[in-house]
This record gives sequence, structure tokens and C-alpha cells, in this order.
Amino acid sequence: MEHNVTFLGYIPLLPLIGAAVLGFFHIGTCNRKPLNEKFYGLVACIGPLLAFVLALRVFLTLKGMPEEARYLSQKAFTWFQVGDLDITMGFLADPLSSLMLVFVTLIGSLIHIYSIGYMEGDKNIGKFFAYLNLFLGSMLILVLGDNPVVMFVGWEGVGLCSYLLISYYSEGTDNVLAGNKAFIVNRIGDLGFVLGMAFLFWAIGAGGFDYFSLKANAHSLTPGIALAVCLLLFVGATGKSAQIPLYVWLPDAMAGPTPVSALIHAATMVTAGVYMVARFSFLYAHVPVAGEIVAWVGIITALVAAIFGMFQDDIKKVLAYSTVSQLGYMFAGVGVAAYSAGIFHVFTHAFFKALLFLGAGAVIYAMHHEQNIWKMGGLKNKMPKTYITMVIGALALAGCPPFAGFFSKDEILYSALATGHVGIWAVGVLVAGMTAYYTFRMIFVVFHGEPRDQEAYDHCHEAPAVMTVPLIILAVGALLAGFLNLPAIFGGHQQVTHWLAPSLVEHHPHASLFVEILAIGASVAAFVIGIRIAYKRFAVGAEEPVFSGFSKFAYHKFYVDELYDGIFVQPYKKIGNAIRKTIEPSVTDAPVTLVSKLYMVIGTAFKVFQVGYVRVYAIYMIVGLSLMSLLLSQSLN
Amino acid sequence: MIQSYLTVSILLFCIGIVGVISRRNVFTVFMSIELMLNAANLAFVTFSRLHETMDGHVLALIVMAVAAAEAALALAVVILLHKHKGQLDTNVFSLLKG
Amino acid sequence: MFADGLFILFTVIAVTGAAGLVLFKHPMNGAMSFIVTLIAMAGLYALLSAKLIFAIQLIVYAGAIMSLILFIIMFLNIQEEDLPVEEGRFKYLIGGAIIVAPIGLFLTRVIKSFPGAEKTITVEGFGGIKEVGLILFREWLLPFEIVSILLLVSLVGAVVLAGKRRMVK
Amino acid sequence: MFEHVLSVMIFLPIVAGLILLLTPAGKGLARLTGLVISFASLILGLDIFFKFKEQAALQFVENVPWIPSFGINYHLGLDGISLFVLLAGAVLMPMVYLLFTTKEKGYYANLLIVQGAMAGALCAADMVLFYIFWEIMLLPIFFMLGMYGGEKRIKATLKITIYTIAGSLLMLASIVYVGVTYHSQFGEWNFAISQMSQLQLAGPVAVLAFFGFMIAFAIKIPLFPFHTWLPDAYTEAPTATTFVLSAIMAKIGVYAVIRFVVPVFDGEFARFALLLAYSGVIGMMYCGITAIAQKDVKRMLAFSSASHMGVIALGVFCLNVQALTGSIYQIVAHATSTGVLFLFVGILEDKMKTRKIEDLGGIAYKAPVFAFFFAIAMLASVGLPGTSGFIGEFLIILGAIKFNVLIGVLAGTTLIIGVCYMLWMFQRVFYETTNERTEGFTDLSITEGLTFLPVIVLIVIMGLYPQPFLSKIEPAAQQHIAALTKADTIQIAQSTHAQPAEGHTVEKKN
Repeated sequence: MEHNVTFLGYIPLLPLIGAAVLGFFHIGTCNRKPLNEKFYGLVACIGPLLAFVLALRVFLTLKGMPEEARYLSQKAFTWFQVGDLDITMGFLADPLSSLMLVFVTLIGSLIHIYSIGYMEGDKNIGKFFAYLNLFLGSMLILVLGDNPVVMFVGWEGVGLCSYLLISYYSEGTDNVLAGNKAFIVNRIGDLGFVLGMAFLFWAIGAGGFDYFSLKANAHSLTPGIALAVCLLLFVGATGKSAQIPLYVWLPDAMAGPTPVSALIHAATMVTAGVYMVARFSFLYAHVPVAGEIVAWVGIITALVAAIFGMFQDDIKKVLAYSTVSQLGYMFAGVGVAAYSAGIFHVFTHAFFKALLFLGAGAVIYAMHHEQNIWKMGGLKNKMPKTYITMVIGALALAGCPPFAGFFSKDEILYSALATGHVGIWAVGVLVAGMTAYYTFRMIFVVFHGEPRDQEAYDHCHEAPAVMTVPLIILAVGALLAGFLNLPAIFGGHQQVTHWLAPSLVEHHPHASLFVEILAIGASVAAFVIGIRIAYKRFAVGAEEPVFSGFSKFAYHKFYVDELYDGIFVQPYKKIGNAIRKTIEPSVTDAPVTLVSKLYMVIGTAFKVFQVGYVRVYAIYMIVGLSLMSLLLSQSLN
Repeated sequence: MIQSYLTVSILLFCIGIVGVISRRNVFTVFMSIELMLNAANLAFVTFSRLHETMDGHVLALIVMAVAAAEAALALAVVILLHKHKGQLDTNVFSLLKG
Repeated sequence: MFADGLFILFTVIAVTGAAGLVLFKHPMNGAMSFIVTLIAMAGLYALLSAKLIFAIQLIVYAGAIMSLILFIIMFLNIQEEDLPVEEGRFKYLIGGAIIVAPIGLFLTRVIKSFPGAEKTITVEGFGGIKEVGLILFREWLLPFEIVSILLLVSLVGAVVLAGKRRMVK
Repeated sequence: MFEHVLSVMIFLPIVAGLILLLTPAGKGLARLTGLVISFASLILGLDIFFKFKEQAALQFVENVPWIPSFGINYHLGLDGISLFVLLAGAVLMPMVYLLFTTKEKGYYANLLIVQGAMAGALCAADMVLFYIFWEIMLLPIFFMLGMYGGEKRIKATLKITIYTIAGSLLMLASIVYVGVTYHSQFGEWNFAISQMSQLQLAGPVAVLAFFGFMIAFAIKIPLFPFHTWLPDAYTEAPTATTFVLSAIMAKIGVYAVIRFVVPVFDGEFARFALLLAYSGVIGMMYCGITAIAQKDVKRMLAFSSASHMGVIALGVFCLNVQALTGSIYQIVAHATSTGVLFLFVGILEDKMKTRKIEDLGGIAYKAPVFAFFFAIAMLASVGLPGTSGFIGEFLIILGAIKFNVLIGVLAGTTLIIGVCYMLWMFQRVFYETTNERTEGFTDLSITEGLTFLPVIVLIVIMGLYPQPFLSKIEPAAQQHIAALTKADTIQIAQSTHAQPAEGHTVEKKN
């Protein structure tokens, strides 16, 4: 089979060209005569759709290859090469990246279409679509890169787009601050990524820095270095995928337009960390300790975020914390070396979370940009399509069989249990219950009960078709995606796991049937309990609660933002100000000022001699000459 | 013999220095400088005699020419100063005071 | 012996004249005694067989330059009360002499190390116009020309400085 | 083109500048002259770039005896290291004449002279010749800053002049020491840099001479803690001067370290590399943190520039090929990005009559092209992949990790620190809401846009396809590192002693 192809590069290039074209037209016209919105929408959708077609082609080509040699690669050009370091601008499509490709381009395209409706009437729509296309291009570079450095290009690129889109409504200071926060926090993670790459390079990079070479040389890593590399890369992942301690930017990122939240902050970009860990599975598989840490960080994040999610009153914040929580699951999955399970959850999560965000977007759109769930209520009559699709999404998120989320989440929990991580499994089940609770709390409050704001309720209407059609497609995905990886116990063949196998270094645990049933039973029970509590509390006539005690603490997100502000941000600013006001003028500049002062003092002292009479100067000269004469007379003897 | 002439030269030169540094009258100061130049000339001529070459004479000539030039300029300056201040005291001119 | 006598005579006159220059209060007196010094020095030049310098000393120095100085002194018409008040001038002079003394002593000690050439008779034509002129225009041509330019410049400078101009306040 | 191309690059601008100063030419003619000469230099520079062979030795050499009794020659030559600093100057200088159209004649003349002098300092292969051009470089800066600067220009001028002169004198003393040592070891006078690497320098005097060089260059770069002249001078200088100072002249300091200190004082350099590296990295962090507290855009950029120079200098001190190559690459990248940022701030100041961050806002809505260009330059400055800034920073961090893990980690924080102040400034100046002052902000004119476009394109090209540049730099860098190898192993052994776990593999893999 021919493994070297030339069309891989076009996949990221198409959206990037789209971004360039859109940006060019937007900048050229925005202050004169803006172009038609339809034009922008149309141009914006071409790139992603073509990329989707190419992604399918990649997928099908791979499918036609023998399982053990399923990859396509393209070495575009030598990017930079210094000494042993040889970085190629190369692309690699293997089962793992092809799976990511397909769903990223699919969901990306759907969200582009949805945005045509959602962003209607925005005067910067050209800019919006340019950013969105740029994001998609970067994401595809991230997925397709055949070495960590190319991946890093996409990695930072999506971070940049995230910043640009969060601060899209840039007239609001808070929005821009949220964007800054996202970029800076991501950069902290990126530092970990860069350092990890550096360690990796000095350890085994001399033999080539693409994934194949790294995988081949991974065995020669010392345990210490391997652990360091794994943990540093994971720091990168926590930044991008919003895990503890760097999760703080994601809830704030909801300041951006809702399609952005769906595409970037739920479906694609935030899963990059999971993808990266899976990509480096050959490293993590060697270092169980690193996996252990990843899994625990993931599950604790899942727990904490679920707690926060239970008390939010902004519809997007609820979904944001649920995203953080689900990402925690994914890390728990890849942490216990169930990489395919983690990736599968990424896959299903992309569908139902995008669906939920777009549904929330439709609600917000209908409620004229009202995001507080306590101002909504009873919307199911007004927006039936949105309601149904969102319920499907919610069921998938909550892990109701047979929706997508059930299978993927169950796979993770089962793997945790089967590999003996009972603690992680137990927390996971607890979080599953909480997920069901807060998801349906949101659904009940928003769509059931009585309208809380009658005027807004009266004006609200179903979203246009350009928005609901993507919702329906995604709902179908959320409903059916789980069956792609149907485990054997339900009579399936785990196609996704088998598909991914060549890309991952994974050992499938073999556990007894009892364990499998226990895992499934616990998940279903948690779901039922969670949804039941939510129904009791919120299905009819729930009022906005007043928080106290622990719930107040949780409502304020354990004051983590304030803590970070107090520990990092304020001292940083204070140091900067202290340097500007005190240290710079009076410490570092001190030697200079001292020297000039010294000259001043000496000069003033010598001023006494400057009487101004020429005669006196002559006297000085003669006195000097005289003294010299005295001295020289000594030497004459 | 040579030492005697040189001693005279030194003596005149020292008297010239004393004149420059002790007197305040511009003319006296100026003439004291001329005296020093003459003392130097005498030394030149003496050395010329010692070595029996005439380069010292040439130098003395040149010194005289310079002295003439200096006299012309210096007197011009003196006239100017007198016009401005009406005085001949060197202490009046203290623009160099720091 | 005759030459020695003349040397002592000229030396005494020259030194006395120089002392007069620094001691007299009025510059006119000082200038007169300075002329005496200059003439005595011309005698010393003659004793050193420097015929041309002897002549030029008398003509240019004692004649031209000193006349210029005297002319200026008279031109400014300096009265007794115009002179600077120099009450402690003898104190200053003594102080000056004390400061200068080490220089003089040092130089005297230096010249003692020179060989005491006792030649009284020089070669034919030493210091004559022709001989000095030959050296001047052969070996010292460039300095000579530079001096000529210097004289020109000082001429212009003197005219510019002392010439009529508006008083600038 | 012809064999004296370097001499032409040096003396064409200098002579043109002097002629302008001595003749009563008007400012229009002066600007036109500057434009023509700088474009001529650009063409010559491009010609050199394409003829340049990918090898380590000096090329385009001119060698004429100058003061034979002391072995001082008029010796010019280019290698991969100086080539790019020279090119950065050649590419960027025409922009100044295109953008600033209404300055005095003396301003343009001084710019021309400084351009020639910088080319001279870069091409000089003889220490004394280098020193002369190094000093000439300062003079036009002195005049431009003192005559056309801001309110506190006199103070700033004095500070920079005294600072640099002090450094230069130390360097002069060191040059004399090196020359004398050469004479005593080989029995003849020679000041050619290529000969100096044969010297056996040891003992306390050699250390002093080493620091003489280092301090002179550290002041120019400027390296912490010798940076205190920088904020004042950068802030008070007219835009073109700041541009020249930051984009090119500071780079000559780094270049000089690579060119003079590394080959001549290899032993001392390896001994003190750790100290110097800390100086670089601390300077980076210090200036970066200070930048966020600034209220003046230009002053903030000044600190940002100093911060980046710390990283660039660090690359030189890390004693490996990746870091050194990265450093040289970053020199060019930083010249384009920060230089252009200073020009943008100059335009901003011209239009808004203020540089206070708090007085600005919402410019992105009024001037999208301006904001777009500014954003690209800013992103290059913070080292976003795909722009020129990434390659250099990545290589430097990579090299720093090998050199010393702690320094590598600290150097990595530049990724975060840079973003903090840049985003904060971008938010306050370009986002948020317009006020009555920025309401009237007009976008770049066609001329201005076309002036900036090539550099903006260059920033992106250098980020996406750096290999043609790197392949020209690398041989020279390899050669320098090879010269250091002996000292290098000692250094690595010392640094790995403190880090046994990582050091183990470092040794094994190399």
C-alpha cells in the first residue's frame, strides 16, 4: 500500500485558506460597506465541508488497509533542522487521528452552519467566521501533526483562536479579561508541553522526532525522564483540557458566542489534552505512576466540577462545568491505560455536548441573550425541537442507556474497576449520579414548570431551520454514536476500540462477568438516583434557591478564582508595580545615580579652586611645576 | 661659559614667571611673558653656540615672529578689555569662575 | 677677559631691567626698563656670535614690538588712578619668588650636567645673515611658511578684535 | 555584484549622510537620499543573501593593511551569524524613510550614518576596526536622541552615552590586552579575530579582559543588571531611533558576544556561562514582570524588548548548537517583530499625541488593518508557532534545558510572562471601548500598509519556512560550538553533577 499521500495537508489548509479569505474581506470592508452576511456564511462553510469530505476519504482509505499498517503520511517540507533536531512539517493519519478528523470536521461543519443562524445580524460576522475557520485549521493541524512540534503549532493555534473568540465581544472588559485568562492559563500548560518536548528530545529525539521514531526509541528512556516527560506533557494537557489546577479558564470562556463554546470549549479543543495523552500512550504505558496521577487528577476534577455544576445558575456555566467534569472522566480513562475508552468518550462527548451547547444557544437566542436559568421555564411548549434534542443530549450526558454517553462512560468506569482502581471507579459512579442530577436540574428548570419571566416567554420562538437541523443531526449522533463501540456483553464488537488499537499501546483488562455487570449496574443506578432527585426538586415550581453553608461555598466555586487571584495575579501585579515604583528607580538604577552623585560631590569640592582669575590658574600651574621640580631634584643626585 | 649664559636665561625666565603670577597690571603681565620668551630665546642661541649649528638661531627668529604676532593680538585684546571695563586689572576678568 | 667683563655687564643690566619690569607700578616705567633688558640681551647675543639675532633683537624687539607696546600704553593714556590697586604687591612678589625658586634651582642643577664647552672662537660666518638664511630657507622652510600664515592670521585677528564695532550688551 | 560589496554597504550610507550634513540640502532631498541609499543597501543585502554559501568560513572577505606596524587591517567578512543581523538592518531601514516623512535633515543624515556604522561593526573582522565602527555607531544615536527626543531627552542621552562609553573603554582595554598577549605569544602584532582563537589566555588578567568585553556587550544588549539606560533611552528617543536601537543595535551586542568572546575567551566563557545564563534569564523575568506595570506603551515595549534580549543572550550562553542557532534566528525574528511594534507605537503616538495606555482604547474598531498587523507582530513577539518568534524561542528553551534544567524551566516562563503584558496592553489599547481621543483614529494609509506588509509577510514566512535561514546560520554556529567543545564537556559535567537523573541521559545520548 502507498502510505505517502499528498492530500493530507489540504485538510487543515482548506479552513486556513477560508480564514485568510474571510479575514481579508472583513478587514477590507468592515469600516466601509460591509459585505452580505450570506457571503461570509457560505465561504466559511466551504472549507470545513471540503475538509470533512477529505477526512472521510482518509478514513475510507485507512479502512482499506491491512490493520497492522494503517497509516497515511505526508512530509510537506523540512520545517527546521538544527544539529540532531530535525522537525518536518509532516502530517500523519492513523486510526486515532482519522477518528478525530472525522468528528472534528463533522461537528465543525455543523457548527459553522448553525452559526449562520445564530450570528445573524452581527456586524463582525466576517471576523467571527474567519476565527472559526482558523480554529478548525489549527485543530486539524493539532490532530494531523506527525510530531509533537507540529502538534504544538495546532495546540497554540487553537489556544489563540480560543482567546480571539472568547474576547469576541471585545467591548466588554470582562469578556476580554476572560480571553486573556484563557490564553495565559493555556500558556502555563504550554510551558509544560514545551519542557516535556525538550526533555523528550534530549532523551531520545536524536533518532527522529516523529511519533514512529519516538515510539521505537521509547524503551531506552530512563524511568525518571519518562516520568518527567509524562508529567510535563500532562501539565500541558491540564491547561488545554481544563483539569485541576488549570481548569479555571473554561467557565469564564463562556463569554464567547455560544457556537464557539460548543465547538471549541466542549467538542474539540478541550479534548486535545486527552488526544495528546492517547497519542503518547507509548510513553504513559511505560510509566504506570504517571497514568495513576493522570487518572486521579482527572477523576478529582470530574468530582469538583460536578459539585460546581450542581449550583450554577447560568445555563452555559452548567454546561461548562459538565464539560470539565466529563473531561475529567476522559483523563481518568486514559490514566488507567484505557486509551480507547477515553478517546471513545471524547468522540461521543463531542456529539452530545455540542448538541447541548447548541441547544442552549438556541434557548439563549430565543430568550434574547438571557442566560440565567432562573429566568426561564416552561419552554418545552414554545421550542419543541430544541427541547427534544436537548433531552436526548442530556440523557446521553447523564449516561442513560442506550444513549452514547452511557457506553463510553461505562467503558471508562469498567476499565477503572477492572484494572483495580476501585477508588477511581467509586468516585466515577458518584460523579455519574451528580451529572444526571445537574443535567436534569437544568432541563427541568428551563423547559418544565411555569414561565418565570412571562414577557420573555411570550416573545420566545423556535430557532430557524439553519439552527435546528444541526441540532437534529447531532441528536442522531448522540443517540447512536454509542453503538459504534458496543461491548461484547451487549453483543457488540467494540469496533472503535479495535479501530484504534494500532495507534495505541493498550492492554485490555480481562475481568469477570460479575465485574462488568457491577460496573453497568452501578452506573445505571447512579443515573436513576440522580435524575430522580432532580425530578423531585425541580420538575415543578422550583424557585431560585438561596445558598448557605456548603452549597454557598460550592456556588462560589470553592473560591478558587479568588484564591488564584490572591496567590498569583495580585502578587504578580504588585511585584511589577513595586519594581516600577521602587526597585527600578532606586535599586537597579542606584549604581548609576550614585556614580553621577559622586561626580557631583567631587565637582562641587573642586569648584572652590575655580576662582576665575587667570593669574590664579597660572599660580596653580607654577606650584605644580615647582613641586615637580622639588621631586625631580631628588632624582638628580 | 655656557652654564653662565644658561643661568642668566633661567634667572630672567624665573623673574618673568614671578611677574606673571604676582602682578595684576595687564601690561606688566604681558611684558613678563615677553621676558620669558626672551629668556627662552637666549637659551636657544646659547645651545646653538654650544653645538655650533644655527638651528637655534632659526628657532629664535621664529619665536620672535610668534612674539610679534602675540603682541599684536594681545594688545588688541587689551584695548578691547579696556574699552569694555575701563580697567587694566586682571582680577576684573573672572569669567572663568566655576 | 674683555668678553667676560662685557658678559657680566650685560647680565647685570638685563637682570636689573627685568627686576624693574616686575617692580615698577606704572607700566610705562616697566616698559622702559624692559627695553633696557632687551638691549642688554642683544649684547649677550652678540657675545654668543649670533650676529643676525643681535640685529633683529635690536630692530624688531627693542625697536618695533616695544614701540608698539609703548604706543598702546600711551594711547590708552593710563593715569595713576586707572592702575589696579596693588597694595600687597611686594608680598606677592616675594611669595612668587619663593614658589618659583625650586624651579630655578632645579634648572640650574640640570644645566650643570652640560659639558662646559669653552670655545671662544667659532667657525667663519657663524650666525651671519647668509648662513642663517640658508638654513632657514632650506631646512626650516615649512615652519617659516607656517609662521607667515600665523602672522597673517594674527593680523586679521587683531583688526577684528580691536576694530570698530558696536558694543553688544 | 562586485568584490567590494561590503565596503559599499558600509560607506555608501556614511558618505551620503556626511554629504547631507555638510550641504544645505532640504529635508525632502534628505529623505529621498535616505530612501534611495537604504533601498540600494537592501538590494546589496539580498544579493549577498543569495550568493552566500552554506559554510562556516568568512565570505566576501576584503583585507587591506591599514596600520601595518601594529598589524591592524581593514579586514571585512561575513559569516552566517553576521549575515542575518546585517540583513535585518538592510530590510528594516527603508521602512523608516517610508514612514516618517516630515523629519529634519539631520535626522535622516544620522540614520544613514548609523546604518553604515552598524554594517561596519557587523562586517569587521579586525578587532580595532570593529571598535571604531562600534564607537561611530553611538554618535548618531547621541545626536538623534539629544536633538529630536522627548521631554527628558537630555537625561536619557547622558545616561546612554556615559553607560556605553564606559563599556566601550573597558572593551578597548581588553582589546589592547588581547593584542599585546598575541604579540607576546606569537611575536607579531595582529588583531584579526580569526587569529585570536589560538591564544592561550589564562589567569586573573584574562578574566578581567573577559569581563571587559562582556560588560561592554552586556550594556549594549542590555543584559540584566546593565539595562537601566534602556527604558529611558527607548522611551525618549524618536521612533526611528528606538527602532534602530532595539531592532538592530542591541542585536549587535549579542552578535559581538558570539563573535569576540566565544572564540577568544573560550575557557572563561565556559566557566562563567552559568552565571551569564542566570543573568539572561533573570533579566528576562525581571523586565517581563516590570513591563506589566508600565503605563506608557513605548516604555512597556522597551521592557519587553529587554526581556526578549535576555532570552536571546541566554541562547548564546547555553553552549550548544540548538540554543546558539535559535539565538541568532531569534535576533532576526525579534528585530522584525519588536522593531515593527516600535514603529507601530510611533504611528500611534503621531496620531494620538499620547502613549499612555489608559488614554487609548478601541483602536481595533477604527483601524482593523493596523490592529491586524499589530496583532501579528505581537504574536510573533510572544512566540506563537507559525510566526518567526516561535522557532527561536523553542530552540533556545530546548538548548537551555540541556545546559541546565533550572535555567531551561525559568527560560520557559517567557512564554507566560510575555503573554501577560502583551495581552493586557492589547486589551487596553485595541479592545474595549473607544473614547473621544481614539474616536478619530484613522487606519494605516496605503503607503504605510504597503510598507509594513513585507515585514508582516516575512514574520509569517520565517515562522513557517525557516529552513533556508537556519541552514545558513547553522554551519557557523556548529563551528563556534566545536571550538567550545573542550570547555563544554567540563561545563556539562559540572551542571549534570547537580542533576544526576537528567544528566545521565544527556551524557548517554550525546
